[in-house]
Amino acid sequence: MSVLIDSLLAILAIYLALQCLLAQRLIQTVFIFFAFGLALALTWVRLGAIDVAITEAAIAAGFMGVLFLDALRDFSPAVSKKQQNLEAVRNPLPGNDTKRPILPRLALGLGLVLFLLISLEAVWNTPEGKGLTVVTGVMLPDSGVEHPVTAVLLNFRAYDTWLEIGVILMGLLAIFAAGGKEVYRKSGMTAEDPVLRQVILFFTPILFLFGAFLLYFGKSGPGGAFPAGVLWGAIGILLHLGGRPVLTVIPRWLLYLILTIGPGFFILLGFLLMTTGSTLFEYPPAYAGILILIVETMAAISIAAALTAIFTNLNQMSEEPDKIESNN
Amino acid sequence: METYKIYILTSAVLFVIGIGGVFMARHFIKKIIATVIMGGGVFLCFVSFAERDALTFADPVPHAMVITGIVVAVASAAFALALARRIYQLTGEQSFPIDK
Amino acid sequence: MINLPTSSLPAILVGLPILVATLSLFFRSRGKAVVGLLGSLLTAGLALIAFVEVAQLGSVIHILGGWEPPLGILLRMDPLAVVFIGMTALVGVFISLFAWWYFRAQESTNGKFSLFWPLWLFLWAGLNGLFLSNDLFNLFVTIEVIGICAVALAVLSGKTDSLFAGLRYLLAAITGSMAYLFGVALIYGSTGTLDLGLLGQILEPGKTTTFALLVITFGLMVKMAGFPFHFWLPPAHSSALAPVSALLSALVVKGAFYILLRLWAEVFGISLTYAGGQLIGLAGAVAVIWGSWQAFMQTNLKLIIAHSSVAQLGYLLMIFPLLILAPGVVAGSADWLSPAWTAGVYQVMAHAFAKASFFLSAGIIIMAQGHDHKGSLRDLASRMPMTTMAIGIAGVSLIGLPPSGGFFAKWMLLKGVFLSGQLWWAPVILTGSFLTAGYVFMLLRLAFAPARDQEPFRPVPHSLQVVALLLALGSFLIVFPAENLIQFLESSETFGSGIESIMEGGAYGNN
Amino acid sequence: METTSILPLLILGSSFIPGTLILLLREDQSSQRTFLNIFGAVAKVSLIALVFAGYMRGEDYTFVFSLAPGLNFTLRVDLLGLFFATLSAVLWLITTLYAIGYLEGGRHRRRFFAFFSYCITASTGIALSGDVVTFFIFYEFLTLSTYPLVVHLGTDKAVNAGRTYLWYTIGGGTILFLGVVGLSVIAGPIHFGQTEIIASLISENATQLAILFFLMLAGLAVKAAIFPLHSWLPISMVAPAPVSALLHAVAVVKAGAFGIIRLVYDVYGIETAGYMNLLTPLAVFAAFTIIYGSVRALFQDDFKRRLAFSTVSQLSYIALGVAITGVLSSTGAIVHLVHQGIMKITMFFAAGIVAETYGFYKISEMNGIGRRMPLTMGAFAIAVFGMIGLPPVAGFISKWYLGLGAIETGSYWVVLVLLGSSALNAAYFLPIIYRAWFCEPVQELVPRRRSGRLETQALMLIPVVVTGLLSLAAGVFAAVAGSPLSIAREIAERLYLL
Amino acid sequence: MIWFLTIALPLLAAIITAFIPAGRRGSGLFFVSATLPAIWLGLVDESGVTAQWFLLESHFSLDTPRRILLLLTGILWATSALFAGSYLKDDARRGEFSFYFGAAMAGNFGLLVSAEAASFYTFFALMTFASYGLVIHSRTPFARRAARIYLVMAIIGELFLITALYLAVKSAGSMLLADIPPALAEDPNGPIIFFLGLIGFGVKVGAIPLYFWLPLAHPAAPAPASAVLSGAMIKAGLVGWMHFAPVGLVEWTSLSFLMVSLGFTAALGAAIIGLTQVDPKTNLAYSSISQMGVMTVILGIGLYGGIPGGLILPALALYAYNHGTAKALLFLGTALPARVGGFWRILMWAGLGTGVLAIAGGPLTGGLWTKYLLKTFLGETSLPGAQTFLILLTLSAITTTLLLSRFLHLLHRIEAPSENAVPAFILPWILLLLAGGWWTLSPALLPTGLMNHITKENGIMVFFWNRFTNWSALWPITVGIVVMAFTLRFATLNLWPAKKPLLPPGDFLHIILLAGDLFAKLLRKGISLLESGLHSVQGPEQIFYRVTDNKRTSQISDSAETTLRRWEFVGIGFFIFFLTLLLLL
Repeated sequence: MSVLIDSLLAILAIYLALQCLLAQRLIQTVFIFFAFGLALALTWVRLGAIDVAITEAAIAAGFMGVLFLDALRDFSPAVSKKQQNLEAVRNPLPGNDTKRPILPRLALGLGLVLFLLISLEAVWNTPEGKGLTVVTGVMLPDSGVEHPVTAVLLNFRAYDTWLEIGVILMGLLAIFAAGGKEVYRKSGMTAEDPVLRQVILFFTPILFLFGAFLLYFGKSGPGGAFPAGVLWGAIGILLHLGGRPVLTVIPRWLLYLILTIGPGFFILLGFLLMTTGSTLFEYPPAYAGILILIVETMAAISIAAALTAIFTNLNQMSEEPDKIESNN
Repeated sequence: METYKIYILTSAVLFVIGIGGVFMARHFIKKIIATVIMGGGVFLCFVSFAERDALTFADPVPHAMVITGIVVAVASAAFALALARRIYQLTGEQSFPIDK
Repeated sequence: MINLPTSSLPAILVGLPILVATLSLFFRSRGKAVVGLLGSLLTAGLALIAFVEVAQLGSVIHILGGWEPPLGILLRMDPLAVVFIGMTALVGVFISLFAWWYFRAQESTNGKFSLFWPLWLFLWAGLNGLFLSNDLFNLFVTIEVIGICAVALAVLSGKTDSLFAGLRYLLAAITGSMAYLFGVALIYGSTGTLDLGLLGQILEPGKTTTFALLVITFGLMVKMAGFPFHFWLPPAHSSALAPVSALLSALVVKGAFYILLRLWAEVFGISLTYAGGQLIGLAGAVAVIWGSWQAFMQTNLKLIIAHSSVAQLGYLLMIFPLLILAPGVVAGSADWLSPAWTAGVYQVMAHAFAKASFFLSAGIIIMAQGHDHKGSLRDLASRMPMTTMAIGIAGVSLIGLPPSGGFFAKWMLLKGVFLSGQLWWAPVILTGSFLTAGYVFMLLRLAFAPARDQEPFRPVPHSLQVVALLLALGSFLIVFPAENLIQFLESSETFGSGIESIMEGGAYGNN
Repeated sequence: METTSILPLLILGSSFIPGTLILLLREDQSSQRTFLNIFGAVAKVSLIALVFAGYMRGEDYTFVFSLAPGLNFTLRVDLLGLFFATLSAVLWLITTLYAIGYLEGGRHRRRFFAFFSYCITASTGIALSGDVVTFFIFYEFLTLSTYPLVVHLGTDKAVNAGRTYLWYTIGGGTILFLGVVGLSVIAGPIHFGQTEIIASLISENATQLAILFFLMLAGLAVKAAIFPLHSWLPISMVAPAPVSALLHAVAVVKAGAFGIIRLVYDVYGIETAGYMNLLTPLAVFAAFTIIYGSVRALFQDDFKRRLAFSTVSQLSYIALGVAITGVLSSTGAIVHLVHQGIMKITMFFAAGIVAETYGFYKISEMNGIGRRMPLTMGAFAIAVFGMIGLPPVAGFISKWYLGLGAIETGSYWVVLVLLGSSALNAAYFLPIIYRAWFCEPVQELVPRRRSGRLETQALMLIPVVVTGLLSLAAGVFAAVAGSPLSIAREIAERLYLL
Repeated sequence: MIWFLTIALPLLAAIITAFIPAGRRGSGLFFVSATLPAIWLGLVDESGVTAQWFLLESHFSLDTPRRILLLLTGILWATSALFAGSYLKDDARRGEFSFYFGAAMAGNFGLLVSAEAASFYTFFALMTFASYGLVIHSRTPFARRAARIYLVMAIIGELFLITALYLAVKSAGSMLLADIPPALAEDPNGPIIFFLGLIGFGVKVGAIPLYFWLPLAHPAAPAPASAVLSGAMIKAGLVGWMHFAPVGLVEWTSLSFLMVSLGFTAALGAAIIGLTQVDPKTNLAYSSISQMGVMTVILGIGLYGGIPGGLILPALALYAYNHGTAKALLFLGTALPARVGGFWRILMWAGLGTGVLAIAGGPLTGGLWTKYLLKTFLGETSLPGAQTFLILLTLSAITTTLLLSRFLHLLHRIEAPSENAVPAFILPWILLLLAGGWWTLSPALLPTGLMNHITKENGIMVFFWNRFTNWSALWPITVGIVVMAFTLRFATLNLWPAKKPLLPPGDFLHIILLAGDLFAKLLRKGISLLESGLHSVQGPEQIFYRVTDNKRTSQISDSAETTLRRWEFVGIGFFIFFLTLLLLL
């Protein structure tokens, strides 16, 4: 039975992935991508990775999907004739292709198939490594938290996690660099719609509470900083869409404070502990739990702020003044 | 057949679809999505191994790595999207001119 | 490895730049620059201290969180790593200084450039982290840090070209990272560990390992723009701002090479075959010829320099065939390993200095002339003798004329080629040099040629030219401590005794 | 035996440091520049004199800096090296004076003199190199430091000439590089003079060694302008006269010739090279070049181009002398290093003076110039007679030894080549003399530059007279102890006794 | 010291007289004093010296024949210099003339006193090339042409000469010239080496067939220069031969025969051709060739062996002495008729007549004595056909007389100044007259061995007053004079050309030139073809530039790079790379 479910899920994921890329229209692609994300999240659940599933649903499918959706505001007008032509041309079936040389595509297809076969064989024959389950199990009591994933994320491999929180910040900076603005203007989409406003007002505290819950629950079960951060970030996104761009109302220094407090606090704490003679991110076992919680909270705040900022930036991209000017 | 075997095969397929998409897709968004699909395949591989190695709980290290990886991948994808949108604004191009 | 002396320096080397970068975000553009510059100097100082420490103690480690591998992550600072860190610091300081004056000179045009400083410090931290990392997954995170920061820097100029190039670069980088990660997943699945040291001991040859090796190699080759995958490099490097181009070509691509080197040497030694090494070498050889030829045919200065990077990176790939023993060769008799290693390290350093200088000079020229068509070089020798000199010296190092670092690298490479009897690489090396001479001297020729058109010529601050010149000189000066440096490197895990892992490998698939 | 001495390094520094300082000066600080130039040149000459004296007392001057295992930077003083270094230093001093006069009021003098100094640094470096690697380092350094001099005028023609110059020299350098690396791999680090190393290897590695020999030879032959690798030389004539002078007399071409001497005598050893039969191709190519260069020179109307082809021809005398085994021909080859140098530099000086003073670049314009500038053209005439091989000018001595050496080994065809070359030399040089001295000027000759009653600027005139007299003296006083010939003979005798 | 002065003083004098105005004015005296050391050496038997510092270690010493020749040379240069001092007083290029004159003088002295190859060659070359300046002195087209031909021949000579020297020195194993003849005698290649030397010096000597520059060059120079050219410098070649010839040591029949026959050909042929000339100096030049032919004969006899070198060589030198003084006298004399008038003309004609007689071997002249030496040797040698040669010798006396009387006739045609005028330069001419060939009889010059050999116990005066010898000397001269007189007297017989020479000077040369002209077009075409061919064969770099500078090349490489950059091709590259690596691992 479970094999059947698993197989169906697997086939679904593959089908969606293929469809996503083969879809004729961009909007289809994006929606199928949403579906793909959900299918993947289901897969994680099937594999017992609840944390991953939450993160996937929240960030990979949810947040990313929203970003893609938002991007469609830019691209969808263009998905007219030009885009369709492009898509038609993109069809890998031979015969339809009159403009482009067929040989490279054939070669590419052949290569893909071969590569697929080889990789299937490779993954199929993977030797049985033992994983680190046992070691984690042994070390878990010393970590200060009960949930092994959280223990790995914030204690055993805190270094990776810290860098990763940093990466989100860097992603934001990179978006600035790509042409985003550091200064947040009021969103063009004014939330005159009272229903939307009500919805937003309704969801804000719920999301916040749920996020806080996840954060705290992360200590002992699935959850933790990332889901919490994403949920809080969702608040920011919603408020932004609802015409209450949070990031413009707070002072600049505060904005940067909340953006950087996650990685900043993380590393400052690490350095502080290092002055006591321990290594970086080595928490005294007695205080490990509480320190991790604080770190997580800070991280969640920063992630939320960063995601919000990323979204608002991308959201504002289509309204860049220079673009408008050039259109006129 | 064990569960993880199904998913591990799936992971390979997803990875190949992703990489094929990167090479073959034209539109920026599709290319970006293709990388995300690639990532999905990779993560699936990790998590499958975690499931395989599960004792009382699944191997947490791959889980942690996948979470990290997802965040990193999303950050990259968001950046790529920003670039794509910026390019579209400035030039109206939706794909690399060289590939036309 | 656990028994090595520990030190907190590795952690600080990564943590501090990020902290400073974070701090700098609070400032506006001028403040960012000040903090950024200070941070650069600080980080460079740390690198110097680290160098001294390793010189005194030998390899040191830092066990993060006190959790030993395989569960935890270990930072390992061995001579090879510290040489790379030191090189990054040296080149980085010069580029920072250059950027300081460069952006000050252009402040009025765009305030957005101040983002350079946090991004650069993040990048630096990523590089340091990469050189120090001893963990497969951590390496992934660091190359992602590097990748994002690098692309962000590349698009900083905001020009359409750079955006296209940046997106291409980013997609390539993501694809590469994902491929790399796929390999990591498979390795983890088959061994249950990520620590390089442990992996080197327990990794079994097999189809999966080979596949993982392949995708990892592919991912890293894409990142370091190895021959068939160099497609992103020339546009990205040529369209970025001058200090950024310098960073990208001098440092960023070297990161991927470093991982490749480490992984091949320490982890996958067992799966390698002589023929596989030859193929990598072939890729390198084609890169050398193709990149040089393309550079020769370009008409824009920065494109010339960017294509030259492709070629120079090809030389790096060419050391791989020399590091893998042919079937039947006994480890003890393989006396060419040391030259080949040295060649790799020196090629990295020489190219870093020379190429950084080259790009900075290009930036100076663009600043003065407003464009970088190679015609803009005309009469440069009388207008900006110092920059001409810098281009000349850096070019000479790229060609590999004595007594430059490039010469030293090529000398060692050729020596390795001769000693190993793989003579077929020699013509490639020489042809590469020859073609390199072609484009370098094409530039110099223009520099001495009379100016054709009376284009406006804006004076450029002397400080910028001095920095470029110093970097160029650096590519020569690195030769002088060569003997000590080689001795120093030979005490490294990877470089000296660690080499044994390669020599003992090659059992699989060799028969 | 390995005593380290800083003196060889100082000799290099005596031109390198002034060069760098000049680069740091401003363009208009000409008096400081002149001071640095002359100071450096004089310092170099005196240092070399000091070392020479010390060497003659039996002292050993070696400076070793190890770059890497098997890759040493070695400066070592031996007689042959000193011989060449002295030539470089003395001619540099003279040429510097000339150049100061020649370039008075010209553009980019800072650059010019700086690279001029670098050029001579490289040249002395080549002379004092103690092993193949160091030689190669300076050999390439020479290429680079000469380039800005070749393209100094900055015209399109000059720049294109620079291009060709570089393609050739870099190509040669690349091939030499291959050979040098190969040699160091097969034989390890070889000091010049340790011919026994190669000799002990020939039984095993004969083929490789032969291939390496020809690789290195080809690399060196580029600078020595041996056919078919000579075309860069006439083209790079566009350089200013002092550059051409130094380039042709000492720095570049001699580096190649000197390298060939080193390669054959001090690396492979004559016996080994002869045993392996490596020298016959060299002899054939050299002989062909002698004739070819002369024939080409016949047809050149451009004064400096004719001189350049003459250089092509004359240089191969050295190679030819090396290729013939025997004390006499070796002496001839070694002494021709110096003799050709001083004679050819005189000629180029004269050509430069004529061009600067009267604006004449073509031989056909030079009617009657001899009476207007008797000293210049007199010196030129001396050099011409030397080139033809007429006594008592220096060239006769070289040719005499080469001819005797050829006969000694029974290579009668070499004598024919020498004679043919002499005839051709006469055929293309004497018309210049004829025009200058025995033809009436076509139009009124109005000098563009002159100082006082002298025929041209004193700083240009003195060098040409000095070198002219030197070429005469080198021939007339050839038998005196300390003359180039006596030193060359001693070098050759030591070679054959070893 | 005196040895060095011999060479250095002329050089010094050359510089003083060329560049210093005062020196230019008193050039004659300067040069005369510069010749004094040479004359001293010619008269006094000094022991040789070694100059280690000079060239490749030089030795200076003299043997009897060279001493005789040095004396001759010294006298000739001294008188010519004095002559030139006043003769060229108003010449615009006097300084230049002095320079070359002095240099040639130094060379001439130097080559005589040099005892070893390098310095000999040095001075030989110095003399040769310096005399180019003398030949071209007048700058007339004729002089330029003569000078050019002279130079070409000189260089050819030098080339043979240096080859011969290389081989000889190598063969002797020593640079000393004295070692060469014995070495050549031993060496199996000796004849070849000698033959090379024969050619090399033969150019200077004007031997058949290398003489053709001579009738052009000698007359082209001013009279004093012609005098030394024809009287002294031409003997330098003879000296060279003497250095190479292993006289009395070998029996090189064919070489000997060759030399003798060539000598007689020259002696008779040149005289006949000379008769067809209209310029007195050309006439004299042919006479020189003719006389040198006679000297060639003497040397040729020596090579057949039997007669020791100690006899032949001094005899040869004496012959040269006689000829040199007389010929110089005549050459200088060509300048006189136009300037000498009245009473002085008698003296002039007497002097000229004496000179002619001396050359022709007339009674009571040195010529008779020197010719008798030759006759003696011809009589003694076992060379086949010696009798015939004796007849030919007599015949040559007739032809010489004819030639020289023709010379006198040509001089006679020159219009004399009406008044009783005499130029200052008659003084050196007279001095030269006094230094004439009689001195060959003096014990100062005549080696005792030779004298004993010729005159046995009779003593020299007995020979000289011998009626028979005088008669046998007189009749051929008489015949010659009578023939000349007859042909001049009777218009029908007076076929002598008056304006244009029957055969152009340099006769044989014109055949060469004619042949050259025939081929010139072809040759020029070939040369230009060669040059353009060589010019178009530009180094390999040109091909390289053609490829790299081509637009198409850059297009191709651009499009290739573009292809590589396309994502699809990146993908294909990836798969190829991947699969290959997979197969290899």
